[in-house]
Amino acid sequence: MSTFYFIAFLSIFFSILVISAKNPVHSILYLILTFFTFTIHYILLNAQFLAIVNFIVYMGAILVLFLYTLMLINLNKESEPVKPFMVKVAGVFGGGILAVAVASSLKLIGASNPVLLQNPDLGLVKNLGKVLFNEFLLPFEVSSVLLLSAMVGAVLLATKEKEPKAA
Amino acid sequence: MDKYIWLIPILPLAGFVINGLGRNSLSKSVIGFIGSLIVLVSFGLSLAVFFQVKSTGVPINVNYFTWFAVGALKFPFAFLIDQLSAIMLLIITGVGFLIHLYSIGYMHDDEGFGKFFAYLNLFVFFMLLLVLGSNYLIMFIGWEGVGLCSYLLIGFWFTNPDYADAAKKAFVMNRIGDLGFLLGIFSIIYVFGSIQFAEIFPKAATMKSGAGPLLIITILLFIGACGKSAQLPLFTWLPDAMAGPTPVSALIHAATMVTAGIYMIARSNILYTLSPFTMELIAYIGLATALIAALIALTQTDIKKVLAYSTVSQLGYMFLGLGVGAYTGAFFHVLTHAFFKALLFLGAGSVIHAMSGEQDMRKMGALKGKIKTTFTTMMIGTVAIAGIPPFAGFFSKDEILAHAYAHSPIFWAVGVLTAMLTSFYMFRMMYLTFYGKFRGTHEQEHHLHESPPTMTIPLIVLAILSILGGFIGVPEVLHGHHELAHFLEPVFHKSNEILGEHHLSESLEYALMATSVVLAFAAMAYAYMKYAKNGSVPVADTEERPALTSLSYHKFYLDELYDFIVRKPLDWLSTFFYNVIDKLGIDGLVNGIGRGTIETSKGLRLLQTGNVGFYIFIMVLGIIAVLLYSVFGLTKI
Amino acid sequence: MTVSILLFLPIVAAVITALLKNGIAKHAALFFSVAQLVIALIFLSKFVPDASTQFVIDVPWISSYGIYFSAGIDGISMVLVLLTTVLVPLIILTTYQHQYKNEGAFYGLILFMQAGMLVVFTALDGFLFYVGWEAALIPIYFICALWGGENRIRITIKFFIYTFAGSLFMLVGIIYLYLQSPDKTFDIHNFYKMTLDVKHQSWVFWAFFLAFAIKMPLFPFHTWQPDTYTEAPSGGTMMLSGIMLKMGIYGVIRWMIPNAPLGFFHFQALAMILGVIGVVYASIIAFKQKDGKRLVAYSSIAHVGLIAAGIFAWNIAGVQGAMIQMLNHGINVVGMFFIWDIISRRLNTREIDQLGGIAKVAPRFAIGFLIILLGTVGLPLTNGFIGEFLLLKGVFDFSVQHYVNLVLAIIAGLTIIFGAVYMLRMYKNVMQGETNPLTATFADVSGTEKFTLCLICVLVIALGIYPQPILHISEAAVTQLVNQIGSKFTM
Amino acid sequence: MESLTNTMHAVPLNHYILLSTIIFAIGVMGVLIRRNAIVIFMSVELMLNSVNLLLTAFSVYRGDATGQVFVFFIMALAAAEVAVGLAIIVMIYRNTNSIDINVLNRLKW
Amino acid sequence: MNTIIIISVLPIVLLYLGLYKAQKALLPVTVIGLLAALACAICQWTAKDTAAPIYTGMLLFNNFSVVFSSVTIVSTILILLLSKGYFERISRHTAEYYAIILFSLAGIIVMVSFNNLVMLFIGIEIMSVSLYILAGIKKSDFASNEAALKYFLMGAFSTGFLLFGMALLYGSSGSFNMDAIREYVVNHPHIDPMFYTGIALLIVGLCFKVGAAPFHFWTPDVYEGAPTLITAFMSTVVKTAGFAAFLRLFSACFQPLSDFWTPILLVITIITLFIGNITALYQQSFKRMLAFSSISHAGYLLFAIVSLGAASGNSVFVYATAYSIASIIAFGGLILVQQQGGSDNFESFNGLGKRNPFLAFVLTVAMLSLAGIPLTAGFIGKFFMFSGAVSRYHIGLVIIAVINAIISIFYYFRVIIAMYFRADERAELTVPVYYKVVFALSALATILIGVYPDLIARFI
Repeated sequence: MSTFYFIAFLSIFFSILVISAKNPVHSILYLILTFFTFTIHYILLNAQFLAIVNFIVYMGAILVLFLYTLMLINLNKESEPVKPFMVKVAGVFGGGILAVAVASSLKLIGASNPVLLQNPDLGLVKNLGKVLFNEFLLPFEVSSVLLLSAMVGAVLLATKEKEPKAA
Repeated sequence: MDKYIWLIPILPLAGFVINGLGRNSLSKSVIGFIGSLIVLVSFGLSLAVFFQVKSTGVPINVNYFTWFAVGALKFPFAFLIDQLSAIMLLIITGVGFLIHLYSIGYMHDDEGFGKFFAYLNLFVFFMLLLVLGSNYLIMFIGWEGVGLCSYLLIGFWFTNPDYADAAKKAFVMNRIGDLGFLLGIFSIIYVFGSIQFAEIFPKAATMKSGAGPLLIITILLFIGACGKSAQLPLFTWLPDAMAGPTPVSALIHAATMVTAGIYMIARSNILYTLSPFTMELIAYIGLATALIAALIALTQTDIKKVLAYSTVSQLGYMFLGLGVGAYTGAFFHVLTHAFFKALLFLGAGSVIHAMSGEQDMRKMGALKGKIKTTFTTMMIGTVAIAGIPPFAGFFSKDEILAHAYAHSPIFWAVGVLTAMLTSFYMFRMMYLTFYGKFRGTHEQEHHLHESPPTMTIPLIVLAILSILGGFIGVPEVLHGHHELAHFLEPVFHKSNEILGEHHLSESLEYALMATSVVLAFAAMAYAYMKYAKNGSVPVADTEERPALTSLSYHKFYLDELYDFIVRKPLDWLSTFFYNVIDKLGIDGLVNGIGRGTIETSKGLRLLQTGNVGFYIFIMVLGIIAVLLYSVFGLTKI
Repeated sequence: MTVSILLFLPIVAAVITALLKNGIAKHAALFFSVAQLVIALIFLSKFVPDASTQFVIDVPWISSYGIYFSAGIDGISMVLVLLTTVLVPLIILTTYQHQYKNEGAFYGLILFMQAGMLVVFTALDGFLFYVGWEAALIPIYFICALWGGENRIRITIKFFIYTFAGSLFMLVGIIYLYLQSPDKTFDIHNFYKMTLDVKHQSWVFWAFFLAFAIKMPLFPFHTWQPDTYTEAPSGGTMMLSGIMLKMGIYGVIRWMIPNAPLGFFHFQALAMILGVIGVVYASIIAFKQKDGKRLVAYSSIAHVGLIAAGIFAWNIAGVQGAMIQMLNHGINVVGMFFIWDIISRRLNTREIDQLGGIAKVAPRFAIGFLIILLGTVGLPLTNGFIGEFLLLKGVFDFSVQHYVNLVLAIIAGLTIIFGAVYMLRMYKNVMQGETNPLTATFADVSGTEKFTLCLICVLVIALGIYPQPILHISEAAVTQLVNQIGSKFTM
Repeated sequence: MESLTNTMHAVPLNHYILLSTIIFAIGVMGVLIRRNAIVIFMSVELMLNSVNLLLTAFSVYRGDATGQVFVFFIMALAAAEVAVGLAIIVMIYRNTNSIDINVLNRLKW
Repeated sequence: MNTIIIISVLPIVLLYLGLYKAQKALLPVTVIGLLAALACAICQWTAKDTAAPIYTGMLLFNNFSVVFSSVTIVSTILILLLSKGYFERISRHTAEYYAIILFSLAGIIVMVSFNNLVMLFIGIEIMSVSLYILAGIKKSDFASNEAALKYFLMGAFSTGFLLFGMALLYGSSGSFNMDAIREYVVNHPHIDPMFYTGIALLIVGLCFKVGAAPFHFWTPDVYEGAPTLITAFMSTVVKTAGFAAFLRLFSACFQPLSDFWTPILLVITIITLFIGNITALYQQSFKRMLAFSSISHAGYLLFAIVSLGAASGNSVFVYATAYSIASIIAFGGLILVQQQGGSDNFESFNGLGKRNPFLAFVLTVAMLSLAGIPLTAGFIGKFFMFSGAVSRYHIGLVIIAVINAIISIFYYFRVIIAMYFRADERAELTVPVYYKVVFALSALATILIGVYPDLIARFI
């Protein structure tokens, strides 16, 4: 039980570092750490498949992509102009109130049932695969459209090209 | 005879149409001929009708068609000829014919000759409609119609802006009265459910004296009469109306139209008899008008203005008569006044004609020998109006004064005073014009000439009528039979019954007559001394006058007063409403809403700063608001 | 034979006219409008003057909302159909001297507008009524904005937005009635049968009142009107003042009062007072107007105020007076604007103070002017009188019955004095007096102008001498309507 | 594995929700206070991940696998979004030599 | 279902065509493919509307879906017809552009026929991701870049909320399936507070997608910055789809809880109306004005959801159709003016009435329709919306809407005023045949629907 709270603390701690680090590269590194704590959460929840996917897709692919981009455009220094202090305060305040508002609207103050693992196999690849390829086959296939579109688009936008003759 | 009654008004209308359409194509003589002849034929028909009424004693009622109907209420186009309207018919067509005849000569050189006759015919038509109508609405058509003709004829020489103004003033002042009349009609419809005389009067006769509805009706109708018959406070248009050609002044502003108010009240006599308060009011107004107009007339220098104020004063007299219940007397005065005032105006026209258009008496004098017929006939008219027996004016005036005395000696006293003043200013006019030295230019002197026969014949006819006219109403005191009173008895029967005979002893009546006659002679003598003997002439406009004279000369500054309390404020209000309330206020508000929206737009679009951070911040605020609603709103659900 | 012929012919005519070339278009438009008049007269000859609705067409239109294309003519509609079909050819005639650029479009729009107005006057379905209402507005906006004066853009957009605003509120009112109606249709007879309580009727009343008050226009919703009338081309002004404002008045009679009688009676006094204030207020403003068209515009506000007051009095005299006065005001105001059109076309000015003495050089014109003027001030035996008489009588009866005694009637009656004041002042300054260099060369009317002017004058006098046939057309319908509402909700 | 799952047993669902909420809010704060587009984008990723965690917790709590499947789809989306987003950022950088969002204010008012 | 398949496969075909340089074939193939998709969609229409969910409850292709699929497909076809020669000016990769637009359309078809929140989510994301790309396809244009990044950042941000909301719904109801959620709402006396918060966050997410205030800020900037043709696509097809999804979700699942969410939407509607209309008033650019006007139309469309009822689907359909057609004309005109006049300010429309009477006429019809003047489709749409709102006694809301309709007249008429009443000496614009066809069809449809709305008003 205390493991959860420890990891939760780490998650929060690192995520705060993500948004407060001056150097974007540090941000990414903190983000990787945050995501790592998430992976631990998944494992705690016995969602093994997600833990793995999170590890591979997020930490492995997505964040590396971030890092790569950052390097590509050579922004790995503390060059970001900072927002005015008041804006920051307002931002933090806004975020804080948002959290409070969500929390209170969810009536989270009172006690609630603990999360019990009713089916230990729930998060296993086999089980999920069944659900995914039975019930969720259609969305799965349709997601391909999403990825395809993103792929085409990313290529389209990121490539340098010579302008055709001016319109 | 009943079958042809419609011809009486239609003939002049036909004359109007013919003369109007042919004003440029027909020759002047043809136009004059048609115009006059048509009225003459009407006169003939009127005579026939008159005698029929006289012999049978039964009013003629003819119904033509329903003019319009609304709900249960019908407004028939119908004529009623009783004793009252029969006499009026005679006055209108008779005097009308004479004046038409006169106009042929008077207007001969005017380029608007055809137009003039057309208007005159149209006037006769409307006037006939006024008296023929068997209900208030037809009367109102004529009422407004004569107002229109008056407007057209006063403004006949419209290129002169003053004349055009006078015309406008006449129309507007008449309209003020007309509003009263109109509201009176509505009240009558409301109270009696009809506008037919034949239905209203019997119903009214059963009502209590002094009943509220009657009071309102009579006052409203009286306002109408005030406008049309130039009573205080609506009389100022009449003197200005002298801007029109002189025959117009004679016909419209002396003999016929201005007496419409008296006709109307006489017609509705039963309503008034049952409304003593209104009667009292009429008497006071009439008396005040008579006195004030007479005072103004004392110092006027324009020959037509003198006559105009005299007309106002005489009309006041007639109202006094109505007010004290002397319906017959008032109507008698209408009749005689039609004769001598028409005569005087036509005579004045003849003078002006002779003087090549000059109207200022200060520029005249010593015309006695030059234009003899005119002088003689005018003198007859003057004597008649001054109330010197046995001329027409004496009898009618006397009857009114006798009733006034019976009502209240003070009325009588003021009446006699007015009569004295009348005598004075009329003779003043005569002496200034015909006696003394000639004060005009040589040019004018050279052109002095008597008018052509078409003009003098009407003068002579009217002069004869002015002499003899009084004898149809010789009172019993003077051993007469008062034919007129007997003839009109059916009309005023009810009223006379209610009012009762006035009881003055014979000796008292003689004394009253004697007093007024003596005073009239005295005034005449004074005028003679002052103007004929001493040859005194009113001072020129540039010179100072004594205060009282000046007050009279300037008509008690009534025009200025009206200007100050009515016209100026209205004009100011007009500008104020337009510039301040309409443009600044209402429109400003409307435009302000539009402008405000655009200003808001200017401000609101700045919200779109282009900064993503800001956008997201506002979004977050929105989300927080929604969530807060969820927190607090949920408690209610 | 149903009324649809009358409604669709002008649309077809509008399309055809719009496609024609300059020079032909105006003749075509005249031809079509006269044809329209003939058809209307045929309807009139077959019309039985009882309270029933005749020549009805009733076909489903938008079935999911219970909307029918439902129109017909009863006595009240007949008068207005006559008004429209008589005035449109007359207005086209008055514009004959103008050489509008893109003539086809101009006359096409006028004919299209006619269609819209006829729909308004015959509609028996709330939705159809609203559609016609707006369909008439669009063309007039374009007419004013395309062929208008200098400030036309600003002023016409204001006019459009203002009147559109009112009508949208009316739309809400109509929808509300529809949703309350028992069998969910927009049928007017269905609306009549409903009995909402005072509160809801008051809302409905205000929704309609705004639309109609702006359209008429009633004080204090009138400020768009003088500007628009002044800026619009004369044909547009005539369409606006001659026919279009009657849409508002008609709406009051047909839609506002019967649909929300309790609401109306609740605010009757207020409405009445607004009408009467309008009469005096606009008249007084008219005193000092310098621009002739603007003066006529204000006089129109005054007249309409009186008409409105007569209707608000809601008795037979008042409503019948309004009916006939609508027709007469249409003729007179078209005549007045025609007069000013002639003057401004010749002299390029409408400043009253710059004119004078025209009667001397143009006597025929002067006679025409005078006759129309007399009609406008309501002299007996001209058309204006009957209307004013009945209206004032209506107001009088109301004011006597409602414990204000004569006050309202007297104030409303001031119109006959004030009307004379400003009209005669205008006549004097324009026509009388001596000529000046500007007016000395004024050519008298001739040809088409003369013909048109004569036609107007004949109408002015003919309707003044014998108005009964017109009154007779609407009498039964008005009586039934007034009695029905009055008896159901006597207070 | 068994011990791990056991430790979790006592954690109330609310605490998971609270944790997700906090992380989500931190993501929002990040978006609000930073000007670097990439960092903002990362904050968004943080938000998405908090949702993932939430969904997983619900899924386990209810013993229903669909929540976890949904997470899978969210990851797919995230991948697609990152590809497109980074492409856009690169494109911007090419044109402006900056990825500061405050520079992007040509379009306004 | 075939519709989705066709529209998903079609872009791949196009990409291959692009690969083999068959540029000329792109547009015809696209249009034919879309027509086939349209035909498939229409075949699914049934008079009684008894379609059952398919694919284990993922999709429900009922009449609602048919109708909205059809209108979005038709709008897309019309917009693509305007693209003749448009993309070539931007770059050589025309095939990709068509492909991405079609991908986006595929997402939209999913959005209007979802029966599971997963499908809704995926549909929205396919659409959005494609749009992020499309907004930025003018790569060298700063405005386009800016639009893309703004849209992307804010879109991703809002997706977070959408997902959070969905997660909460799942947490409380235990399923993503709409039938299950409805079951939960109807049968549970005590609804978890989490569920309410979920609805609130879903409202936020969806309002962002449809551009309702205060989540509308991206709209003007993105619309202005994106290539005009893409803006046309966004403001018509995308907006229609957004509302269809919005309506579908709320009418299917949340109707019983309307006491909770109606006030939120009511306030949002009012703010949206005012922001959209008032801000549009002072714009100098026609394109930006259209962007704000699209916000205000979002406000009117929200009426259908605020006053949710049996007629809402039809109302949204008619309104969206009317709005789409009119917008297509407006954007088409804008493209021509922009390309040949060089500016998108109101001034560049000056004198158009004289130079290009046909163009001016159809633009006038479009503006009248947008302003909601009778005898145009826009009026019918507004009428349906107002009727719906009045039937729910939202009289105050309707009055506010009326005030806004009045304000809107002003800026729509500015175009008309510029075209007809302001003179300008510019060269006549050449209107390609494709454009003429689109304009004529759209104007005709606008008037036809305006005169006889029963044509389309009875499909749902």
